[in-house]
Amino acid sequence: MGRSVGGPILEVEGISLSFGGVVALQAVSLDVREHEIRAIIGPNGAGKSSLLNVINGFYHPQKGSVSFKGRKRRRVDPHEVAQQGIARTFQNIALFRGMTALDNLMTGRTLKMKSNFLHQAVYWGAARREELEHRAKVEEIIDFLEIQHIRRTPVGQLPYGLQKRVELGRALAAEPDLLLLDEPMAGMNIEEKQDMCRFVLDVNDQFGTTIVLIEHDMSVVMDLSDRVAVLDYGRKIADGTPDEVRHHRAVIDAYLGVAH
Amino acid sequence: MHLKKLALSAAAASVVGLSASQAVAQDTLFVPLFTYRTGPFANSGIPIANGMHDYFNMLNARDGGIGGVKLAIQECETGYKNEKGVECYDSVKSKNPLVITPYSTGITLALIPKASVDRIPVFSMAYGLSASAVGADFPWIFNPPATYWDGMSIVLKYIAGKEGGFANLKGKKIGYIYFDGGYGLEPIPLLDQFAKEYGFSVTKYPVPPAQMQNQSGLWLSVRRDRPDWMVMWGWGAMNPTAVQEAAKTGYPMDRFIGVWWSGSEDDARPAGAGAKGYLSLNFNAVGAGYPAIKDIEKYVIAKGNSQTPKGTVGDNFYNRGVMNSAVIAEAIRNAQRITHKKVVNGADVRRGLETLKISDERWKQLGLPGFAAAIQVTCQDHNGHHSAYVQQWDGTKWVKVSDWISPMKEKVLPLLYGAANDYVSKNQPWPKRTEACDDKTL
Amino acid sequence: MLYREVGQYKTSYGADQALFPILQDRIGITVILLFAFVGVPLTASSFTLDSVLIPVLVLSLAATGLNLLTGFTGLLSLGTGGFMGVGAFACYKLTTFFPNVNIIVLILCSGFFAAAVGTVFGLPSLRIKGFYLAVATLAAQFFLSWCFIRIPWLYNYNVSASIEVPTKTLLGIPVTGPTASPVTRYLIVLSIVALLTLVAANLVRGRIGRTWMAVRDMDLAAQLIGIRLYQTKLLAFAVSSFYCGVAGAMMVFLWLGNAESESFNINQSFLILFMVIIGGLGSLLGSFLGAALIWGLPIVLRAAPAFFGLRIQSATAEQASFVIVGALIIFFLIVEPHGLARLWQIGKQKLRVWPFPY
Amino acid sequence: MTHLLYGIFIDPFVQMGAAPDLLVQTLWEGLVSGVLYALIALGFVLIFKASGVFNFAQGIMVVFSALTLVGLNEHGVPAYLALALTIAVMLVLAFAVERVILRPLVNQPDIILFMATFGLTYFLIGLGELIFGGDPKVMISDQLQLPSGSYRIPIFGGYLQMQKIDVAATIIASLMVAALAVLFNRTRIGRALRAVADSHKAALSVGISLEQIWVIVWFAAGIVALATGIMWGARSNVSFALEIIALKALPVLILGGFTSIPGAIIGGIIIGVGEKIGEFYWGPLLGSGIESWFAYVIALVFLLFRPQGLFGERIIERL
Repeated sequence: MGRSVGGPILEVEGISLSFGGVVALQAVSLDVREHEIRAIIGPNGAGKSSLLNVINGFYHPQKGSVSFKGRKRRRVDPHEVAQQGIARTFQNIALFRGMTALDNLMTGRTLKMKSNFLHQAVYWGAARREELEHRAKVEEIIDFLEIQHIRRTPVGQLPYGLQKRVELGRALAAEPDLLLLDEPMAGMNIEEKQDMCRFVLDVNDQFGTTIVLIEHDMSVVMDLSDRVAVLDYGRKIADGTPDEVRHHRAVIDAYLGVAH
Repeated sequence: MHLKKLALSAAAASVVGLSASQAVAQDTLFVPLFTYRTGPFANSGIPIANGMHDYFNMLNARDGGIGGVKLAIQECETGYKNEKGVECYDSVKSKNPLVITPYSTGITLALIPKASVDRIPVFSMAYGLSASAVGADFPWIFNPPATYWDGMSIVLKYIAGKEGGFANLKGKKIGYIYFDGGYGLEPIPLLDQFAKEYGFSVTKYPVPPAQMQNQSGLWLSVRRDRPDWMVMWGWGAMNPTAVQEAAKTGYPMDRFIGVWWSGSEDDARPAGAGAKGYLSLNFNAVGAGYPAIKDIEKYVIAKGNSQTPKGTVGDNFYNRGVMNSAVIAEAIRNAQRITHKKVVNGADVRRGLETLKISDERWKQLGLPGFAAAIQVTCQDHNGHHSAYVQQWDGTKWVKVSDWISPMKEKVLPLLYGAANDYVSKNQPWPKRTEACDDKTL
Repeated sequence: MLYREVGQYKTSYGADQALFPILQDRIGITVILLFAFVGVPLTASSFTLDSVLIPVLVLSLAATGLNLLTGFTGLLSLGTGGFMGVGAFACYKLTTFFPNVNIIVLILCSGFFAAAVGTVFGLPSLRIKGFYLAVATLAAQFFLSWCFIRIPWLYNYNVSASIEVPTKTLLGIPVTGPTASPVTRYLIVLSIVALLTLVAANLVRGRIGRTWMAVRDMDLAAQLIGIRLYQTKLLAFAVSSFYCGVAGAMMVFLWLGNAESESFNINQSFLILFMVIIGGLGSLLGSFLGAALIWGLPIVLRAAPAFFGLRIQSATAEQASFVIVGALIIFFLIVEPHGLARLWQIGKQKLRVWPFPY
Repeated sequence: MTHLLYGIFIDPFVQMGAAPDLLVQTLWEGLVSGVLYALIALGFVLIFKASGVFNFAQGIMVVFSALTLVGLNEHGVPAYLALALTIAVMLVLAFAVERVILRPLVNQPDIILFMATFGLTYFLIGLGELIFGGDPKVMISDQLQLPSGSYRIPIFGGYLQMQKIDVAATIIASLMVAALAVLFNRTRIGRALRAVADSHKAALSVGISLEQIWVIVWFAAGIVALATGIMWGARSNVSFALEIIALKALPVLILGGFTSIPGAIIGGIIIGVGEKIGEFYWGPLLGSGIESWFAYVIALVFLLFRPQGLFGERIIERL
C-alpha cells in the first residue's frame, strides 16, 4: 500500500436533519482521515444518502457543522463544496444522459476551466488550448477506467454497469481530495463488482484520494474499507474497523441480524 | 448541410415561380388580389374578396375583359399577416401586375417603399397610410375615396350636427375605441386637435389584438366614463364583440358610430336586437339592386364560378369589394385610353389612376347608379377626400340615415402634408417624384 | 462507399475535437458554403431570395437562438417573438441615434439589447422550471408586444405606429430599404447567420455548452459538480435572446423592410418553437432544417397545385399547410423525437457502414 | 410623481368607494370570464391528471368543437342534432388522439407529448378552417334555447347588469365541476383515473386499461371544451382568435396547480377577477390594454413567492 492514512480531512459534528416531521439524521458525528477508505453502512432509510447530501451541501442541516480540511462550514452551496474538492457519485445514477461519456467527464472538469466567453465563442487561443489540455487529462481517466470504446456514446444508451463507471470517471475528472461514493456497486453482477472494487482501490492507491463509501454488500465493505460507521434510524450506532463493527452487538441486532 | 435543404427549397420555389408565370399569359391584364379568407380577420376579409373577384369575373364573362383584353385574376392569401403579404407581393411583382390591393394597413405600409421602387401602383381604397394621398411624395400610392382623417372629420361633423353645431361639443365627452395598431392609432392626432379646438374631451379605449374578443373589462370603463358618443375604429373579430358588449352595457346604440371598416352586416348581426340603432360610416351603397350586380349574379354566380355564399351578394363589404374592382377597372380603361395600348402595364395604370374621374353619370354607365360618390383623383391629390354617409342598423339591414357628408378638408390637409413630410424626412433618402403629370398634358 | 472514415486517423485531440472531424463532412460543408455564397447569388430568382432564402436564414437564426435555450439548456420559452421584437425596435432606435454607423454593426448591437431584456425575463427561471417557466416567458411575450405599441418613442411617434427601414448604403451600395437588391441583402444575411452559427457551434462544443447541457440533463448533479445554475441559465437566456434579437433586426431591416408590434406576436413565438421541435431539440443543424421545412412547406403547397395544373384557392392551400404542418409535428415526434437532425445523423450512420446493414 | 403614487395607491380605492355598483359589476365580469378560463383550465387538468400530458390543444378544442357545432347547423343540421353530432365528433377525436398520439408516444418525456399537442393544435386549426371556412361564426344561441337578455339588479344607487347567458355559464360550469367531482371520487372509472395519476400499473389493477382511461379523459375534456366554446361563442363569436384567450388558462393552472380541479376553478376566478380589476382601476394609468398581459404577471409574481401553486405541496428534491 503506497498510501499512509493521515490526519482527519473531514469532520462531521452533531448533524441533525429533518424534513417537516420526518427526522433523517440526529446528532450524527464522524470523521474521515486523509487517504483512508471510509464506509458508511446501515439499513435502507438509515440516513446514509442524507448524510452525503449534507456533506456536499445539498441539504442544510438544522443542527451541527461540517469541517473540511479544517475549515468549518455551516451553510454552503453545493458548487462551493465542489470547489473545495469534494466530488461524488449517486445511488441512482445522475449522469447527463443526453451527453457522450467523453462530455460527461469533460463536464466533471468544469471547475478547472477558466477561459472566458469570448475565447469560447471563437474557440481559439486560450479556449482551444484549455480544451485540449483537459481532453488529455480526461483521456487518462478514460484509459484508467477502460472505457475508451464508449467515448462517443451518449451515456443514456449505455448499460448500467458502464454508466456507473462513467459516473465514477466524472467524479474523478474533478481530481477531488474527497470522493463520496453512494452505493457504487448497487445492482451490479459479480464481475462488474470486482472491476469496481479494483477501480476504487486503485483510485485510493494511485491518486491517494480519500473515499467515503456507502455500500450494502458487506463483503465488499469489509474488504475495502479501513473504518466503518453504522447508521440506523438516523443515529450512528457504531464506528470502527471492520472487525470491531462486525462484532458490535447493536450492529448485529440492527443490521446484520436482519440481513440475509 | 442545412444549405443543401435551402438549395432544394430554392430549386422547388424557382421551378414553381416559373410555372406560375406561364399561367399568366402575355396578352392578359394581370390583377393580383391580396385577400384573407383565414384568420381572425376573415369575417371582414371574405366578403370583400368575393366582391372583388366576382366583379372582375363578370367583366371577363360579359365584356370579355377590359377593352377586349381578358383579365387574369389571382388571389393570394395573406391571412392579414405582413410577412405573407410581402411574400405575395414578391411572388407577383415579376409578372407585370397592373395594381396591388393589399387590403391591410400593415401590408400597405410594408409595400409603399417597395412599390415605389418597383414602379407598381398600390391601390389602398380608404385605408393604409393617409399621408400617401400626397401625389408629389407618393406617386405610386392611391387611397381614394377618403382618408381615415377625412373619416374622423366626417364622424365629428355628424356628431356636431346631432348636437346642434360644433359649438355645442364644448364639455362633451367622446370615447374612441380602436384597434391597437397603426390603423386605429392614425386618426388620433386629428381627434385630439378637434378636441382642443372645440373643447370636448376624448377618452381612448385601445383593444389589443389578443383581446379582440374579450372586451368586457374595457366596456366597464365605458360605463364608468359615460361618454356622450362612442367612435370605433375596429376590424375583424373586434367589431362584433364591441357591438355586443355595447349592447350589454346598455350604451345608447344611436350614439355609437364606427368607421367604414366597422360597418359590415356580420359586425352588427351577432348582437341581435341589441345592435339596433348602431351607426357606421360608408362610402358605397348597400344592396343588390344594381344592374352591374345583377350581371354578376347572371354571368358569374348563376354559372357557379363564384364562392360567394347565397344571400351575401349586396352586403356592405361585398359591395365594397365590387367598388374596389370597379374603380380599378375604370383606371385600366383610363390607361388604355391614354396610352392607346390594349395590353397596359403597371406604369400605365398608375397614369390611369392619376387621371381617374368617375362622375355620377359614369357610375350610372357602369351599371352602378348612385353606388358611390363621384370620385376624382389628380396627380397632386391621390385621394380626393370625398364624401361619405352614415348608415344605421335597423336590426336586419343597413339603412342610409344621412346625406353624403363632405370631410373638413381645411383641417385634414395640413395634417396630411405634415405627416407626408414627416414620413419622407424619416425615410431619407426618399426618391423624388420623376413621373410626369398627365392631367396637364391631357 | 463514398462516406467512410476508414484510413482517416486522428493524430491529435485537436483533430478529434474539430467541428467536422470527418473529411467528407469538411468537403461537404465547403461545397455548400461555396454554393451558398457564389452559386445561389448567380442563379436564384429574386423571389427565391426574397421569399425563401432570406426568410429561412433569418428564421433559422431565431430558431438557433431558441434551440440554445430550449434544446441545449432545457428551458422552454414562448417569448421568442417578443425578444425578436426587442432586437428589431432597438435596431430602429439605433439607426435614428447613429444614422452614420454601419448598419451591420447596428444590427449586431441590437442583439445586446435583446440579450439584456432576455436576461431580465430569464430571472424567474432561477425559481421555476418547465411549463411554469413557459408561462413566465408568455408574460414576457405579451408584455413586450404591448410595449411595442404603447411606447410611441420606440417607433419615433410615427402615426402608423410601425417602423420603416431607411435606406442605408455600404461602400455606396444600398443594403437596406427598397433599393437594396435581394442579392446584397441575401449575402449580408447569409454572412451574419454563418458567423453566428459558427459561434454557436463553438459555444456548444466547449465548456459553456457542456454546462448548459448538464443543467438540461440533471440540474442537481450539475450543481454538485460545481456548476452555478443561476449563472448558467441566465447566460443561456442572454445568448439565446441575443440570437433572437439579431434575427428580429434582420427580419425588419434585411427582409420585410417594415414592421409593427403585431409582427412579433405570440404566433411568431410558436412558429419558431415548431421549427426547433421539427428540426431537432439540441441540434444546430436541426434549427436550419426545421426553419426550411416550416417556412418552405406552405410556399411549396401554395405553388404545387398550379405546378400540377390544379386550381386550388390560395386560402385552401394555406389551411392545408396548417393541417400538414400539424401532422408533420406529430409524425416527427413519433418516428423520431429528436427531429430531422437525428434522421440526418441516422442516414449518415447508414451511409458510413454501407453496404452492410451495421 | 405624487400624482402617480396617488393614481396607484389611492385613486382606485376612492373610485371603488365612490361607485360600489361598478366595483360589484367588475367583480361579476371578472367572475364570468374567470369561470370561462377555469373551464378551459379544467380540460387541461383532466388530461394532465390522468395521462400526465400537458394538452396545449385544449384551447383549440374549444374553438374546434364550437365551430363544428355551428358549422353543422349552417349545413342545415338541426341545432340539437348538431350538438349530438359534435359530441360524437369529440368522441372520435378522443379515440384518434389516443390511437395516433398517445399510444405511440407513451413513455416519452412529458415535453415530447407537450410538443405533440402543439401539432394537434395546428392540425385542428387547419382542419376546422378547411371544413367550415375561416370566417368567424355566430353562435346558434337561440336554436339551443340559450337565454339572452339580462337581469338588471339595482344596488348601491347604481345597478348590476348580469347577462343571462353569463349566469347560465356560471351555473353550467359549476354543474360540470360537480359532475366531474362525482366522476372522480365516486365511480370505478374515477378510482382508475386517480390510480393512473399515481402509476400506470396501478390503473390496470383496477381493471381499466390505460387506453380506455385516456379516451375517457380526452372525451371528457372535449365535452368541457364544447361547453366552453358554446358559452364564449355566445358572448362574442366563434373564431380562432379565441385561441389566444385560451392561453389565459395557463396562468390559471399556475395558480391552481396542474392536478387540482378546485384549484383550476379558484385559480380561474382569481385571474379573471384580478385582470378585470387591474384593467378597470389601474389600466388607465398605463394607457389601458394591460389586460393582454396582466394575468400572466399575476401568475408570475405569484410563482416567485409560491412556486408550488395554491394547492400543490412543497417538493423535496432527492438524489
